[in-house]
Amino acid sequence: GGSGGGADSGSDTIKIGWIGSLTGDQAVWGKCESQTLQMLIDQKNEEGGILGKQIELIPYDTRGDANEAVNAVKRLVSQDKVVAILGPNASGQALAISAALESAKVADIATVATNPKVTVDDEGNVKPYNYRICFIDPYQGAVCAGYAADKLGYTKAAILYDVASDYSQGFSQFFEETFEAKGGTIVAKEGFKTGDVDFRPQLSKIKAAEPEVILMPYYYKEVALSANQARELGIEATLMGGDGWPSDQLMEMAGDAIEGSYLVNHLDFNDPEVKPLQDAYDEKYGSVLELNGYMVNDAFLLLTAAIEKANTTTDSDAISKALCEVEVKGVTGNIKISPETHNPDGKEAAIVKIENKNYVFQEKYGVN
Amino acid sequence: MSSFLQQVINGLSIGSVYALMAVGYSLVYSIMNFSNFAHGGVIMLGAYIGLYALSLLSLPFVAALVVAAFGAGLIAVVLEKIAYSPLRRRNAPGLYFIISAMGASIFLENFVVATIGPTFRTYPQIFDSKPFMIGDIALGRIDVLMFVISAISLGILMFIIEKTKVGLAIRATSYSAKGSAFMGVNVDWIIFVIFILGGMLAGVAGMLFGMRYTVYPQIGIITNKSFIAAVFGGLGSLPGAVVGSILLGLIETFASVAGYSTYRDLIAFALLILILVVRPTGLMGKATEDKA
Amino acid sequence: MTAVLSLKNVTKKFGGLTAVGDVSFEIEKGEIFGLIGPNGAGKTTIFNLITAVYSLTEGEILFHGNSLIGKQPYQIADCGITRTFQNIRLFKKLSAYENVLIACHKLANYKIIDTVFFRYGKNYQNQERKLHEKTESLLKLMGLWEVRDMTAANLPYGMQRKLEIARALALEPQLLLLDEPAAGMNPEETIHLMELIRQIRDEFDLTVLIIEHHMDLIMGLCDRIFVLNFGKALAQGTPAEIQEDKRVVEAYLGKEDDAHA
Amino acid sequence: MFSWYYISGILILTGINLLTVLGLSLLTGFTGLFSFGHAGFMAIGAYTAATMTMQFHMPLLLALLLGGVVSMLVSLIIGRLTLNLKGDYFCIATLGFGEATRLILDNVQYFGGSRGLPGIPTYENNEYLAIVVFINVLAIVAMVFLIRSRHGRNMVAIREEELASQAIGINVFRYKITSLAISALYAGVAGGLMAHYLGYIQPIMFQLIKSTELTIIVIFGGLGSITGSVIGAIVLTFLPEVLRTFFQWRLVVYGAAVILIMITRPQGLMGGKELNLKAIWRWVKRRRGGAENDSSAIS
Amino acid sequence: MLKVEDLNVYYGGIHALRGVSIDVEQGQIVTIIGSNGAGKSSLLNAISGMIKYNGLIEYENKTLPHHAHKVVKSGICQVPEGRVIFANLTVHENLKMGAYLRNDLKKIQEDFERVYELFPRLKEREKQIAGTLSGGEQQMLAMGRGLMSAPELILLDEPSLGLAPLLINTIFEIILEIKAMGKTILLVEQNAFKALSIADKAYVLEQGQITAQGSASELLKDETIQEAYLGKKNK
Ligand SMILES: Nc1ncnc2c1ncn2[C@@H]1O[C@H](COP(=O)(O)OP(=O)(O)OP(=O)(O)O)[C@@H](O)[C@H]1O
Ligand SMILES: Nc1ncnc2c1ncn2[C@@H]1O[C@H](COP(=O)(O)OP(=O)(O)OP(=O)(O)O)[C@@H](O)[C@H]1O
Ligand SMILES: [Mg+2]
Ligand SMILES: [Mg+2]
Repeated sequence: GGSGGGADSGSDTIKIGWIGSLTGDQAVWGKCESQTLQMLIDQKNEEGGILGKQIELIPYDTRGDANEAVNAVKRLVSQDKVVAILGPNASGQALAISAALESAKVADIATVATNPKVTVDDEGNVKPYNYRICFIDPYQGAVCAGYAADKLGYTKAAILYDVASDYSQGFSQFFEETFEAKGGTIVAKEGFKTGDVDFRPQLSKIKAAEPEVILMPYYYKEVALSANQARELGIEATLMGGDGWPSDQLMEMAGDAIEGSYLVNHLDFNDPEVKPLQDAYDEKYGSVLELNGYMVNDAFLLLTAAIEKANTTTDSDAISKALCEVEVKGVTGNIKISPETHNPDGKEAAIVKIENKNYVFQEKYGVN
Repeated sequence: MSSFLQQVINGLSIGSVYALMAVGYSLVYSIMNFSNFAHGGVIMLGAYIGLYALSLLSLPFVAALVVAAFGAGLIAVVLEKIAYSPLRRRNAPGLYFIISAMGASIFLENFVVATIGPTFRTYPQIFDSKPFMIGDIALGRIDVLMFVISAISLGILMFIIEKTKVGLAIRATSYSAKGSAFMGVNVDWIIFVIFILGGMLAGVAGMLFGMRYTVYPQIGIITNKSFIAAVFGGLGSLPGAVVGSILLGLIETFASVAGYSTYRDLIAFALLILILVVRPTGLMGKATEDKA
Repeated sequence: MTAVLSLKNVTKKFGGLTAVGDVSFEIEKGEIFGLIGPNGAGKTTIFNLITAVYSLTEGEILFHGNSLIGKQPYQIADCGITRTFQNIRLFKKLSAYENVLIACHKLANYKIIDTVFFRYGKNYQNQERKLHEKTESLLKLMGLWEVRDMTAANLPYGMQRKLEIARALALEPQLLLLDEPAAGMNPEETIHLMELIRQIRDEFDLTVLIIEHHMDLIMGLCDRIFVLNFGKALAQGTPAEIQEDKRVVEAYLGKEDDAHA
Repeated sequence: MFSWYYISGILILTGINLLTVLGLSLLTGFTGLFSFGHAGFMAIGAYTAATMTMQFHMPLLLALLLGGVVSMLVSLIIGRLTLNLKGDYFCIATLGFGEATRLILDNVQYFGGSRGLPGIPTYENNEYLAIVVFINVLAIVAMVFLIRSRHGRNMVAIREEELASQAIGINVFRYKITSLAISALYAGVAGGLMAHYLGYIQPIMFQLIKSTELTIIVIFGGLGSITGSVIGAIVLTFLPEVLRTFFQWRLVVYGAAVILIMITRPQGLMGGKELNLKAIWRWVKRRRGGAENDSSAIS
Repeated sequence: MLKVEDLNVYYGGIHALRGVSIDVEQGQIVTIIGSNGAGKSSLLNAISGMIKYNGLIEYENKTLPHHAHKVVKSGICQVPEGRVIFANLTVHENLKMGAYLRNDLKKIQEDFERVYELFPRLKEREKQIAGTLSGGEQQMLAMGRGLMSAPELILLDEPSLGLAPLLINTIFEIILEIKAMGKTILLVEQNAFKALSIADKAYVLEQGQITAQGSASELLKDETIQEAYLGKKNK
């Protein structure tokens, strides 16, 4: 095995690692993420690389498993000698790799790991080498609930969530808290388990509770299935969701069913500024960019800025420190990492409505 | 009341998905006496074959279903030749078959991920996606189709197994391949028949599943549920597989109705254990007193 | 002196079929007691009832005057009754040596904890040695020492039967049940086996209950014989009496048969 | 070419897998019972041990032991209910147990639900490796001692032929439950080790695929062989790492490798044989023309 | 009719048959006697194509195929040692399996009746699951099942095993009856005396080799054979 001449620190390339799911049920996102990153790196290399050095990407599959993520990180930091790592796209793996990152003093920028504890520990101390580019579950949940209550004026909400998914559980929990704080009631909260495909029993119950809005805090395959089944059962409530939704696939799978739904996203897909990225990806891989592609784009921008700022291609610790010192304008907004939380500061969520099978940007919306 | 009826229908239709998968699994189990964990993989491939038959070859529905059935049947047979038949020749115990089947299932799933890719795919719309409405109650069209097809395939299989000579030979072989060989049965042929039948069922199940839901490489995971359903009903008993599946569908549904949707599988498992404690061979499995 | 084993009105029904109906007999200590009868008469069923493989429909089985009802098969073995099986049930994939060694387990009493913490203790080592010695002596006794390392399933049929006997003896039983031990043996081997059984009885102070269809063996070996027919008692007596009994001849032995075989 | 930091991490994982596999080997390889629920026992051990060290600041070894014991107690209940089931019925029941355990953990917010439990104390790599090795050595020795005693042999007898085992006075049910309990103890301790290695646990880590992998290792190594289990755990933990550069083809190769080993060597790598000095000596002798019989699983 | 030449069978390292040659002629009863483990069953299994072998086996001047089901198709049926009945099927279904390769429904029906006539016990137990039959009943079933396939050459491996004395006589009568129908029989028996008394020709197999052969009546008188296989001098 090995990736060829790994340990040579005096080489002309600067090495960046990536970890994420290339297999397993998260592979859709992992694949897009790693491909986008490879594309960005190729572009950057054509432009001359960073600090005059070419960039080399070393991506490893974790199949969504925390143990594998730790192995992959250990291999990246000790053997491949990467200066920083991008990914993974799930909180579980991001949480498990902290210790390995710390002992090697290499930074990791998670893409869509939204669990707050990825970057801060239980006592609220920031973890020195864990960063993220996305907003966190409480934020997303709160935005979603706030928008539903304040802007859309709903008072009765139902939740259908994936018990076995950390993302889904976190999201729904914070939605529930905010929505109730704003005076709304959760009329039904039903769960399912990753891998399920039929939600009609839960939806029938939800229907009986007569909500105005149903939160669907999970990924788009389940969104499509549950939205279709909800409509089949004659449920007419508005559907809402988060950053698990945005995908062209969703339109294809559930176009009519999700018409008129709202979702919280990291950006506006129709923003002319993201067009070049979308086109480049489509041209290179012949498929549409998933959300993870946008996220990894910004993570990569942040990283290159930090490397340039630290002015080193070998000192991973310095690069890590520089991550908080730079500010870049990414496709998901202006990105400035807070030194206290290692989360992007003041990033506002984009509220998107689905109209005529299109993700129509409504407004930037933030809470607190 | 109408919501109760709606839930019964929901339960039945979930059950019929499990049933279609469980029958094929149970068929192989009843002959080979091992849990064919690769059955889910074949179902998944069946779903893809059906999808491509419809979208790339633009075949009409029925033709596509036939293609999916035969395609999956072929895959099942090839799988048998590669992964099981060498074991069979050595009279390896059931355990080894299970492991080989697991290897096959890992292989198939990831082979699809690596080649076709991990993306979800949807079937082109063939039937009106609007359900039949009986008053307030929605009855999905594909659900009805699945139910009917499960019933028909069960009927055909039962007829073959119980009434025909091949069926007799199948049952005999299931107990002792050696004994059947002594009687002039071409054991390889019997196994071929079993796997092609099981595979065809998987193909049909996969295609209908894909139409009802969606197509993705991890469809196989859902078949774990149908294995459990088969155990509910009694391993190796085909009617048992169907009864168990319907039962599981209803249990899952009414666990949600009772307000325990987050503990749904737990309730199903608890009932499974309960049933097995009372009837160690499932609802319709044969209980025989061992003779020394 | 109480009987070693007594069956009182023992009945076993399978659905509508009465495999054993109202059978009573007693076996005295040190006896070799024959159980014969046509195929399907219920002989093996009686063994299965004694060893609790089947549960009794009616009646009672006493061992040294104590009821065996409600006991599990392994508890029957604990009491001192062991058996061989008509359809051989050896530990097929293990060697002959291992088959016997396993069966010797009752001669040791160390606990699971001891195996881990007192492995090199004197007590443990002595007990293990005893098991191996016993195994060796049994295999030698049964003439299996030469084939001790062979996998049981690959042994010739006759040897498998002997191995079953060795395994049953390993528990140092008081009552040994043999179900057709000579099946598949030729007359020469049968006679040899007959002597062996007698020798075992004397050496181990055993009581033996034996089912056989080889009349030479039964008549030459048994002190008393019990004849079953259709699950019911047909006759009981010494070999000489049985051989003369018309009903037995008619139902089981056949007329011209005593000439040979 | 491989760095120690990386290798030692895999070695720790190997040790964790091995510990579970040893227990599972007793259950599957020696007693003939097939489990698809051992990830459940690992989970119970992991959550117990983690809670002990986090909430009650218990020393690591004690917490691990406690994790093992709790998992063992649960196994006694499960065993009581399911051990009378035959073959695949038992197997599916254990599958149900494993999934049910995960589902409960998903729902229990005290343990963080499906979001998992972060902040478990971790240890320096080499130090931890030493602990893992130490525990594994103990576990192997204990297991070998057990296997090579009358108790171990009785379990093998049950695997081979239940009725005959009964007939020679073996309390089949008691041995089965003992075997299950010991394997749950091992799995529980291994789960605790995993928790303190990762510093974070999440129910999804203990899903069916984990149980499956463990069983595959046992069979791969060879039923009824401790050596096989050790070799199997090492090979199959390292294999995905060696294949790491194959990206998404990795598991395709893994699946194919499993099939390949089953059809070419269905008895697994070791298949009832043990590798020890005596066996090696015999092998050497045979090579030199001596005609001695194979070494075997027990005695 | 059947010709075996220089047959060798190995089980791993064990050389179970060492260059065995036998000849069986149409309409004859040929018996093979030998002690435990001599290789008798191995010989029958080789003919049936159940195990691997080296050497030539010809049936009606054609080399026998090496697949069990093809051997049966060419008209040879074995009643195997240890019965190998289908324990999960009923008695009747077991017999039906015997006629698996036959399509002459009427004849099959007749044969059913004949088998039930030969073994009334089987008729009584028609619907019983075969696994619960007594040992002897299973032996009858195995024999009956063999007859149901209406073979030209029937290989019997210890057909009297576990049978009551009265039934043993019946079995041998049946064997003679089969012979009278013009069928050929290759018989392996522990009950060497009986076997030799009905056979035309006999072979003695010892440790995988043929050590004696000849007409059955000759062998019956042979002193060494009497001592080795008949147990005692004929009364
Ligand atoms: N579990 C069972 N279910 C139904 N019938 C049974 C069962 N066990 C035995 N029988 C029937 O009970 C009768 C007695 O059987 P058993 O095995 O005791 O006969 P046996 O005297 O040992 O005969 P053999 O000498 O042929 O071995 C037989 O007719 C058999 O078919
Ligand atoms: N599957 C096997 N593997 C290894 N050795 C075997 C196998 N089958 C038979 N043998 C050996 O081959 C030799 C011949 O066995 P076979 O069964 O042909 O003898 P047999 O004459 O039929 O004996 P019996 O009278 O006991 O039935 C024996 O030594 C036996 O141990
Ligand atoms: Mg009997
Ligand atoms: Mg033989």
